[in-house]
Amino acid sequence: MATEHEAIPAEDSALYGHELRLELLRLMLLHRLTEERVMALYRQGRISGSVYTGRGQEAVGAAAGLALGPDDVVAPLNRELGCHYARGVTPAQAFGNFLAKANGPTRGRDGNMHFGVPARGVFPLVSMLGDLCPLVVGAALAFKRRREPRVSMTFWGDGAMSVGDVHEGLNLAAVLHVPVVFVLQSNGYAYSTPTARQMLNPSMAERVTGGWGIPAETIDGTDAISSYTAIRAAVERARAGEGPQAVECISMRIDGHAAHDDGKYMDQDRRREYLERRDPIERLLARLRLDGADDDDLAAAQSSALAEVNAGLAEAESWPAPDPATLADGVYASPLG
Amino acid sequence: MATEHEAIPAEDSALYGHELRLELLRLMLLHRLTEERVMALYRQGRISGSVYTGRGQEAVGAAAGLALGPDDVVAPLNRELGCHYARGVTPAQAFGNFLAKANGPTRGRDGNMHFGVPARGVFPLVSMLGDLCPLVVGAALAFKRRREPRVSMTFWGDGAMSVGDVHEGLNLAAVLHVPVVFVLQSNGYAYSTPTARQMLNPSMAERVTGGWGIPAETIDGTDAISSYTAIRAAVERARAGEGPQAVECISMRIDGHAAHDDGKYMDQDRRREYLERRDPIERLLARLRLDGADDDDLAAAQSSALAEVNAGLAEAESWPAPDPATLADGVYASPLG
Amino acid sequence: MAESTYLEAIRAGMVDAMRDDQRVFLIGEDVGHFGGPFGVSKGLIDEFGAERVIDTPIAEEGFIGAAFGAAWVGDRPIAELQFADFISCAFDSIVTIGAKTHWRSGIALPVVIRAPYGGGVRGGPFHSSCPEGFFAGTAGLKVVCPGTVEDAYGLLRSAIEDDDPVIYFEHKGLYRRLRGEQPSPETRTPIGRAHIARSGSDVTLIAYGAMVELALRVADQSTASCEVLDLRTVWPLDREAILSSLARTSRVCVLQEASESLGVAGHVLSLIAREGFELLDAAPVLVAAPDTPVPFAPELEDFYIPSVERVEAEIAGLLGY
Amino acid sequence: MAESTYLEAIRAGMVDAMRDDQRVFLIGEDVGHFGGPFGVSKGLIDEFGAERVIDTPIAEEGFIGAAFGAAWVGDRPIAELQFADFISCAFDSIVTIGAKTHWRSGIALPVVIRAPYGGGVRGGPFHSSCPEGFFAGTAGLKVVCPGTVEDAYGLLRSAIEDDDPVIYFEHKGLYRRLRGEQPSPETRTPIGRAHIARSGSDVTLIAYGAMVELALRVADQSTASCEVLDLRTVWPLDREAILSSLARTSRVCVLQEASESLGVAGHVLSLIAREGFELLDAAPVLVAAPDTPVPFAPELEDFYIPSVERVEAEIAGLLGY
Ligand SMILES: Cc1ncc(C[n+]2csc(CCOP(=O)(O)OP(=O)(O)O)c2C)c(N)n1
Ligand SMILES: Cc1ncc(C[n+]2csc(CCOP(=O)(O)OP(=O)(O)O)c2C)c(N)n1
Ligand SMILES: [Mg+2]
Ligand SMILES: [Mg+2]
Repeated sequence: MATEHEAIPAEDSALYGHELRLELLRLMLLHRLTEERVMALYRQGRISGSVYTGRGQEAVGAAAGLALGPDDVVAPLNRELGCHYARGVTPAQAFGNFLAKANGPTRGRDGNMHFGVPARGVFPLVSMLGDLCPLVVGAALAFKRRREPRVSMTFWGDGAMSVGDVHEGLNLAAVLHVPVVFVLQSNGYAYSTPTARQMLNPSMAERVTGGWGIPAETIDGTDAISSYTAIRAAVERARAGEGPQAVECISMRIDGHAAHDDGKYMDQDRRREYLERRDPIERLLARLRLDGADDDDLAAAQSSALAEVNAGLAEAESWPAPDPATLADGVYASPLG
Repeated sequence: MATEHEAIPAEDSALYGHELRLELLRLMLLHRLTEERVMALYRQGRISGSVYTGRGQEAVGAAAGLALGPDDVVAPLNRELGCHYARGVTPAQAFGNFLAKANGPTRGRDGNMHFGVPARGVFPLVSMLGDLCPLVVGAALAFKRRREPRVSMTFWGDGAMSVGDVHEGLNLAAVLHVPVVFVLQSNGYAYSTPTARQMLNPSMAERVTGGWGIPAETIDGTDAISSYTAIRAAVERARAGEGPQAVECISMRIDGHAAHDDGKYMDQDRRREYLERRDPIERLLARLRLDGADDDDLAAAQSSALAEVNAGLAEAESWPAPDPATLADGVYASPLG
Repeated sequence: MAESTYLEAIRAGMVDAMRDDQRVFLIGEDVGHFGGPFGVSKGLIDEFGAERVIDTPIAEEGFIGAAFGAAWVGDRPIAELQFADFISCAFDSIVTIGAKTHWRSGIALPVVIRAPYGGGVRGGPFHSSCPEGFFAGTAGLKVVCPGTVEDAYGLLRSAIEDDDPVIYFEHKGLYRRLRGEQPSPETRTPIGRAHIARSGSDVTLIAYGAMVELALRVADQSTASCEVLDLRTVWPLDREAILSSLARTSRVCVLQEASESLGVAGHVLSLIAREGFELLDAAPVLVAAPDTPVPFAPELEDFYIPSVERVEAEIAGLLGY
Repeated sequence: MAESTYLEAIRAGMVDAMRDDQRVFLIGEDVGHFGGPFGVSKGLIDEFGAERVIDTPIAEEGFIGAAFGAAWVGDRPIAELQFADFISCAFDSIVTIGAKTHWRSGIALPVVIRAPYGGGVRGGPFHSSCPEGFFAGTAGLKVVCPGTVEDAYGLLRSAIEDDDPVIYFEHKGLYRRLRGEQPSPETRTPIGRAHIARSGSDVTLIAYGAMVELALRVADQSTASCEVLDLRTVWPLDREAILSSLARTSRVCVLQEASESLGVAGHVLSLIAREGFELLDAAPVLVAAPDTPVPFAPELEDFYIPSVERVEAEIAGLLGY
């Protein structure tokens, strides 16, 4: 079954050493395994609210996170857990948010992927799609005016592309010529709405270039290595003063929109194609095998990722629930007398 | 002096009979003469608030208004008084709004160009730039779903192009494929901000096509006849079911942003060029003369426009001021209990 | 007589209105074959087709602005938000075009904005809020919050027939929990009129939305004779109904799910302070959520949302007066 | 000692803050060489350059969102709106990111949003409004409305130094009309603290913004001893100051330029109803604009905006009690 997956092209892979490829693998595995755990906990009724997964898109978040430098900042959305991990966010922190624990990144105040870790330069997702676009443009503006060689990044999907804030942010970025990178997740659907019903020309890269004058490349979002190559290059162009950059990553949302959604409205042939032949983890594993990686090493990578996830879950489960008496703490950063 | 103005190309003009050309002339004259009166009244302190003129852009509003059919609807901005006039709005109604009279279209509740005349299918301008774009898209959606052969239209400038609502409206129009026409007024400035500081690629037509997939033509906005040809064609394409259309009209805002603004930040050479060689009224007059129009006829057109404006002002001045006792009338269309 | 949930009553209200009036259509995100995030519009597209059940791209300001445009030319659109929280994205169009157009120019804009709101569903800060207070107080808008199955239907039908923009806040927590007799197609709940859900003589409990259920539960259990006034329309307020209930009980407790300083309690208490002062034997009290966003953790949200115990304690205070 | 207008005090507040702290910059539309529609930022670009006085395209939600982003990475931006009315276009970013981020994640967002507001300038419905009420009540935001030259400077300096988002409503009508001693660079007005602008014993006039001037005029002319309480910060309210003034006078008239059901009077009266009930000898009264948009015609606007006469009539009623 795994073997059926199309291996990542050899020439791309050859650009990098084994370490980077293993790191991409590790991040994707952490992402996949965390979400599998989260779904199981959700079905057991131990996680409230809803659960959104990035299944089938793990390559993008991992590659984007690794493409950033230590002082860069990012505002991920909810299909990019691997980006959090690349920044040094821990599985315990992720589980702590899903489980609404007092020691989690939002102290139980927000749930699922709605969290950030300030110390890691990660801004917490807000649900209102589009809002994070002007936000990261502003961070990039600050870097530019302070002459700091730093870059900001955010992500959005084919659905969020329609929101007015995205237009305002893209145009500000272009006119102010700031070091920001936009990673566009073209995964076929916005909730139940296919990309073709979200925009007339489904190429977000063409739209971003034609509408706002921002250079944009389209790449295969199931290929962790070419995703890394393209996003890394965009980050470095931005850092070098070439202004805003965009990378459109084509993939498919394998699961429904969220845990409650079976996605039966989806194109099931395309879904099967991505599930059985274009799984980003399997595609990288296939490449590593063809490049002669030792099966034991690959097995070890998977079991250590699993161990890391299990340890994180165990730690998060040991944390207390938040104390209602603390609910109003921190409404203000400068409390009033 | 008038003779220095570049006549409108003969071939464009030859497409139409004398009546249409005279009607364009009449509308532009009414627009120009009304605003000259309004500025004078403002300087005398008889008009409150502020005054925005369309000087140098008269061709666009007149052409766009004439391009619409009787059942079409339009939401003009504040450089398009000629569009109101083309729809049958009277000078008395315009003056009645500037002078805040009880019989004016907003009964003194709003001022300057902030008025509409429902009976003429004209929606009242709201200041929040961008808001009118989704609005006219919705009107077009209604026409489409009711299978009525009607078109809606609005205008916006190089500044309003940056507002999120414009993005949402353009994308909705494209995806829903509705009969709407967007007339883009590229007049060089947004308040004090030149177009080049408002967007990276100053061609709004290229942006609208590249970003949203909406066909867009760029024309000379000081040429009333080619403006009419292009906008009329766009209206008929929309009516024929070809979806949203855009026409970008290049001109220059001759006056400052508003009465209080001397526009000294403007490119004075370009301003002089437009003032002395590209005045839309003078350009049409020059063409009419070259086509052998009788000077007496042209003089008559001007004096009758002046008479119409003076009569409108006199009528509006005869109207009473609004009665404060009526202030709360009409807050609700269905008043409570 | 057939039974109906609150959610089914909303769906029936849309279906009956769309059958009665060709000008009525539904517009929003995923409202078509998917039926919206809560399935409220499930099946509508099968009966009415894609021209009257219109899926849009993600653009709240855009499709609500478009709804106003369709209303301008004679339609009566229903615009559905996926969650009321996202009404912040359409705020400008609602207060600028929706609220001011008729007063400025006499153009009526009969648009109903359906906004699924409220907590108790573990939605966290962005999927649980009660934003009605952002609009209550704005001249030209009407805001309704049905708290019963009958009003879910009756207020929706009245809102669709009303010539003004009406924001219809439907409570997510009541969708399937609240059951009642299936409203008849003639059912209309007058906009602007509160309703005495329970009459009593010791204290008036003023509530709306999900708090009506809570107030009735308190009234059932209480040794005091509680009058429950269901506001139904939270803007503009039914001044007479509020003051005449106070005249009867001379004690009042205002219940609100929204945080203390949002919602409509401020308007109600401001009215009571100015016009009900002499009617009262005790200072009016308020039971509302604290002034924070809606928390996600069950331990926090259960503390956050007003409870029977908190209302009972306030009533005890009022009567011990 | 040198004199300053209200407008000059705002400009001086920006200049001094930008001199003292490199993290402070100004962003908005036409704020650079043009100096903004009212010239408030005139000259700043000459001293601080285009990297600290940043012109943007027309995108309120965009540049305010960008200001929050700059604050996230350590800057302290001042975002200028051309007219407060356009804050409706940035509503989502303010209540979603501005208000909730610190509570959710501990990231402070020190942004000051300068919003020129208020009527009497013949601006009509879209250039005269008082939108402070849309934000008063939202946890995580702070809202200030200076009513004096000293507070124009002192509240701006304090707002810039505050770690929370502060919406600073500067009154267009006071820009050049209000003159006073030029505030010293040390001047700070504490956020969250009201100020007794005039002490008195018969009645408390609670006011903010341009209504402070009106209240003082009434106090000067009145035969009654009027205490004028200038709220200065309209959200969160200074509870103690309001209640202790009521304890002294036991009569209160709330003044508000905003229409009756917007603004902050509802919050003040709600507080008074719940916590000041026993302090009062008479029902509190409100003088505010009617619940309509701001009209353009001078005849209408002069009737619309609260007047000395209306306040005097209410005071007479209160004392005739
Ligand atoms: C402003 C706004 N409107 C609606 C929603 C509800 N919503 C959440 S995710 C989603 C679909 C987003 O699609 P896309 O941007 O393609 O991201 P994907 O889910 O495919 O990763 C919608 C409609 C929202 N969160 N914000
Ligand atoms: C949302 C919004 N922001 C700011 C303004 C203030 N404003 C009024 S007109 C204008 C410039 C508009 O430029 P453009 O769209 O090019 O139109 P033009 O004045 O050139 O006709 C600005 C900034 C506004 N009316 N609305
Ligand atoms: Mg998608
Ligand atoms: Mg312009």
